[in-house]
Amino acid sequence: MVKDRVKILMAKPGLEGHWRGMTIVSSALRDAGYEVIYGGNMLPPEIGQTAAQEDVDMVGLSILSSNYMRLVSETLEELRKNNKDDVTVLLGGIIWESDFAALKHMGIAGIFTPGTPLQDIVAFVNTKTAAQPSR
Amino acid sequence: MTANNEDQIKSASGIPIKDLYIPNDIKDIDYDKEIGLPGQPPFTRGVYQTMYRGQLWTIRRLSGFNTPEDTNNLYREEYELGQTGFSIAPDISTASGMDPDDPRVVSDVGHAGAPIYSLEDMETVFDGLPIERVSTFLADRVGGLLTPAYFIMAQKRGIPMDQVRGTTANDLCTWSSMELANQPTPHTFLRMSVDLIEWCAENAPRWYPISMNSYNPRDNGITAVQELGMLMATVIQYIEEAKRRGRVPLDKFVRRFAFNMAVHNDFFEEICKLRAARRMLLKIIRDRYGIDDPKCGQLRVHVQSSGSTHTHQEPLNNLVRIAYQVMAGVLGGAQSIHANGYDEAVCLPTDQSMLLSIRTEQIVALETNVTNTIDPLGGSYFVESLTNEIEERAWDFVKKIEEVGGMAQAINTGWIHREYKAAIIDYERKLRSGEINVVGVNKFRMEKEPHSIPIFKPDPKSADILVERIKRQREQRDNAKVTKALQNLEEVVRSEENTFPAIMEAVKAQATPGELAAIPLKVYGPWTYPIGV
Amino acid sequence: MASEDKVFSLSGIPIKDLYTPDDVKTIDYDRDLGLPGHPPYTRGVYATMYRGQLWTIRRLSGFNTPEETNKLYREEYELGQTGLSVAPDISTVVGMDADDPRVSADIGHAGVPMSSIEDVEATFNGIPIENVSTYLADRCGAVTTAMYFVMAERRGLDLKGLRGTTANDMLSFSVPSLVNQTPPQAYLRYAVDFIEWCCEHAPRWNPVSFDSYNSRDCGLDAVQELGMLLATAIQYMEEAKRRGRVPLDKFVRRVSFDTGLHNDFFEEIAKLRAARRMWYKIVRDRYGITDPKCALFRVHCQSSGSTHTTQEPLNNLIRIAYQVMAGALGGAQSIHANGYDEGICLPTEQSMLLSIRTEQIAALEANIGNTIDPLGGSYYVESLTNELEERSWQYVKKIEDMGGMAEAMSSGWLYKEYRDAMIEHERKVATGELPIVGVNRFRLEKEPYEVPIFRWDPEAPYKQIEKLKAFKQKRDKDKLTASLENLEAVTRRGENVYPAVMDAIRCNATLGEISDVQLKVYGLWRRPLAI
Amino acid sequence: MDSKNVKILMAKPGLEGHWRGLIAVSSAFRDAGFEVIYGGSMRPAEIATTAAQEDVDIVGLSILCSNYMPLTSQTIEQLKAHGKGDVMVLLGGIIYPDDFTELQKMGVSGIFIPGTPLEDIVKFVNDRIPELKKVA
Repeated sequence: MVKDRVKILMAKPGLEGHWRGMTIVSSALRDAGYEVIYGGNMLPPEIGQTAAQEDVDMVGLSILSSNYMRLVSETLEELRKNNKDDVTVLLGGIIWESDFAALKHMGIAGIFTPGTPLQDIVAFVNTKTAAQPSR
Repeated sequence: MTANNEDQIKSASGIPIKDLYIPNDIKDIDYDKEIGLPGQPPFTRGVYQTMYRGQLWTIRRLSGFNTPEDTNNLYREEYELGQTGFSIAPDISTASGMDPDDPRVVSDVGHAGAPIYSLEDMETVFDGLPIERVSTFLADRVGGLLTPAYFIMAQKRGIPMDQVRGTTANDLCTWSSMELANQPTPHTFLRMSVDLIEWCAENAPRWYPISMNSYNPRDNGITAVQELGMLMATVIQYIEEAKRRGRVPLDKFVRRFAFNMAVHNDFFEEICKLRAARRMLLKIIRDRYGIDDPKCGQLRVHVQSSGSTHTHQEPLNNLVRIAYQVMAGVLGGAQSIHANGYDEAVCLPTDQSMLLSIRTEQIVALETNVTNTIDPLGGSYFVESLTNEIEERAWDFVKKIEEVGGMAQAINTGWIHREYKAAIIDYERKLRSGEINVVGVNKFRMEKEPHSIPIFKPDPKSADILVERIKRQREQRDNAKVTKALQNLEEVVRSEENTFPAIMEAVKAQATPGELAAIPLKVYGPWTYPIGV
Repeated sequence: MASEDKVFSLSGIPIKDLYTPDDVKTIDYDRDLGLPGHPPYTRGVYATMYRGQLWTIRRLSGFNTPEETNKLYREEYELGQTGLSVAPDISTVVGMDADDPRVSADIGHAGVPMSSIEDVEATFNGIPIENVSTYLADRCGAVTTAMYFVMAERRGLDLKGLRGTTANDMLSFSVPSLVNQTPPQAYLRYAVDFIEWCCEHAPRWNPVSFDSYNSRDCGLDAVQELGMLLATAIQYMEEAKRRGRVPLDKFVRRVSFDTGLHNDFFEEIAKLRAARRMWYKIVRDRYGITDPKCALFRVHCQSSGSTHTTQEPLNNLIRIAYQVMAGALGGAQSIHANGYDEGICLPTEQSMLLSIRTEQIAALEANIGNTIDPLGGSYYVESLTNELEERSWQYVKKIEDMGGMAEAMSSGWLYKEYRDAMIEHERKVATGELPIVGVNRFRLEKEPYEVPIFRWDPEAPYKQIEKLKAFKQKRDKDKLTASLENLEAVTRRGENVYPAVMDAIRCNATLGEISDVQLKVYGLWRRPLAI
Repeated sequence: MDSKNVKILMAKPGLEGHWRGLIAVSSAFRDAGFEVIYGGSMRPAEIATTAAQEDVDIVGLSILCSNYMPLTSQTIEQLKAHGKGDVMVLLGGIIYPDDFTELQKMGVSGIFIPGTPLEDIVKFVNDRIPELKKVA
């Protein structure tokens, strides 16, 4: 699948406003050739709707506050409701290692904590993209 | 300009601190003469021209524990973590000159340091480590086994003696500040350590054969001023002894003096102490002894955060104290720094605290940008005034020591120990009255310890391993050779000759630390430690 | 003599290998430095500085529920903390009530939820607010402050004696809250309304704290931080001047500031010294205010969260220690040491205690408060102070040239600055140009140790929602509606809205209800974020 | 019996050389009126011999190294062997809380970690003067 056909929605499902991480990851993905929709702060239903309307391939979530378990599960639920449960969902932010397994079980494909080099995130997305069927 | 009140605010050394320092306070300073450029006399701003822009200080932690093998693992880890120099803390029996199977020491083997009782142990400690690339600090006892063993190891590895880099710390000041069993008298001590300096001046020109060390004295409660005075009096004592003997030209003798000081809590006082120390050494070398080679007057100093400032209560607070002390060392222009483990008032450092010590130095070096320029505080009205004030007071203390006959005599008569004792009692009084603040101890003390930390426990089996090992070594060695080497050593000690070659020979012949230590004690008798109540 | 081979401060200022008397020979001591407590205040705003009074140890804190936050404040008070500092939770920051369906997952995160006066009262239960100085990280419009004031009225206290500070600053709120916001021009209006009101009714309250902390954490350097901070202050003064309702000197007298403390030790010290001189020049030269009290750059500093690493969290304790010391050597009036674990979770009790201990050790053991401005006269520090000042003036000018801070926000320029700074930061981290110990230098494969983790209470939101619903039930509906209608009318008429805000709070209006009125009048503003 | 009739031997049974705490506590005892024999660095057997010869009431040990368990137990054994099993033994230094119980079982009456105010140590002994063997 060609990179510039891959659409990624980047969003913060909570209200918390630390958008530094989301901004730099979005820039890095765009620079790597992806089409990035920068959603900013969106509530889980909005993320589900936008993902469906824009027919994105991936959703990148950024959460810097400790309520990520609940927000992730609500977002995934909304994606399912909008028939977008096939998208790859990535999560960045302050995530405790003890929750990694549970998040992956929920359906998160990749988890990135602060200090992860941007090229590692891009490389991860590249691998996931390559694995997705061409369309 | 303004009326400066001096209402009872004093530095930790009791220097009255004004509320404000202004240009007037430094108007008498002649920049070129008293401050100057870094790398140029009087070295106030640093001993090297480029200082940390050229090379960072060495991150060097005094360490060692359990067995030579465990110590080797630790050193390898430290090397991987980015440590750039090694520093051997010997265990107590090594420092006391007793063999591990000596009934007096059994419980001390492998505690508080690395047990090194033979050349084999030394080789185990440095197994796989590139001693040609790093320098090593040996906290050796006078006439001890560490320095000869290190030299012999280097020779065996094919490193020429003139390339071996490191330091032997066996100065009067430190040694007499601790009560160790089995010690020679101060004058024996002086003689044997001067022997090593003479020998190295001729044979190991890149080795620092002595490290004038005021770290341990400082931890006995004395002030920065006393620390500095004692240190300089020690320098004078050594030079006087070399001069008396007249065997080695003085400029050659003093060229490789290293220094080791404490960094205590009072931030600016510690910075100024290091700046004043550089100027004082130069004055001693240049003005008092007429040695013009500026290399001889460079005070290259290793500093260590003061263990006595660490609290047993809330041990993580020590991480903050150590961070500030390390910063003071850096702003003071130290060449090498040991950040203590935050848990050293509780136990030997754990892996975690060791890592944090190194991290502390790395963060200062790489993240705070304080190394961007040389002597960043130079010119500060306060710092320059305080540097002068400390220097002046430290000279007074030097004079006091000279009046009692110099450092060796001051130790011999117990004069120094009376100073220590007075300092200890004064400190306790100030702690009680709240004149000194110790957070978590006499200020904001909690009823219950608020957090727990990981604890290091030494391996009780170490002693057995080492006792077995030395027994085996004694059985396997050529005992006739040992006896001969020790007899030779005794003869040399009784003569005026330099003792170091004979010690090297004895170590090569696998004499044990106890056997080595016994000889000066036999010749000169033991020393009774001059402290009491 | 001095080479400048590629050594720069964090703000890109070339740093020479050595500074000597030559570097400071153009400095006129009386004109450029002066005595502490005297113009141009380079050496400190007070004549006695820490010899007279140490900086205030003040930690921004709050979590879960008002009740639990109250417990925390009481503990902090007993541990020797001399000022309280309220971090609102996310729902409060964005101006939504706890029972708003959009916020439920965010209640009690990163701060204390304060939807109603009942929450404020629970937060300060048993704390003698007449004896403490409270900082409220309240957004423009100061609705939480109104609740605090009404609480004081209900306790029978005179507002004229109340001490504290309301953030009320548009710069800091340009960063964290992305949703439910009014446009910058509305921010400015509410902010200045509040200031005007305080001049008359709460004269000991600091009605604004210009705050560059959050902006700095977006990756700005010290020069940009200082430039934006002062440009924001100028924007407020221009607005007050335009209105002409309150004499400018009365407004300026109680202005305070809030900045970050970043890693570059001497640059941060020089930044605070330069800031004092710049503020003095703004007040005296630009606005002709001669009252010396107005020219005091009184500053609260906080260690920069963006310097903390998730890796090896105890390393942050060391970073924070140095940042705190830079604040103290720079002459800050109040300092917040972050929790070392804030890169991982909300501060635990352990990390909170260590934050306070860090400041206490700097003050009581390292003796850095023994003399005033101990670095004054240092060739390096004085040169760097001058250099920072000069570069910051240029940055202020750049902002003014585009129409001032409110315009810089509306046009999206500010967000482009943030974005560029962030991307530049990442580039430097990736190339290793900016070393971060344990992250891009000496990184370990495995985390070497664990630290205790603070766990947020997942039940907290439900408790809050229930409580708020019950509170809303109890109110006098008619009085409430009338007060909100009055607020809307006043807002539309352009009068000072604050008396109407206070009235609405007296009628038990909630934060969300008041912010709905604001949005109704001014419309929703979506941040012009750039990627 | 009051403090001036009480004899205390203060010693470091290990080889480690940190005597700061020992001096500080010894001085405090002396100032409080006790008769203090400052032994300094002494091996367990020497401590016991001195304790017997001087007929002391209390032995104060200071150990700053992690070998306090064997050193304390050896010293107490030696005291028993010299007929001084009845003296009160105090221990100061870096002692881990996990070991307190076992040390007390061994016969240590008081344990004092760094940061203990000197007056607390003196008070501890003063409060126990009636329990000392000469009274009993």
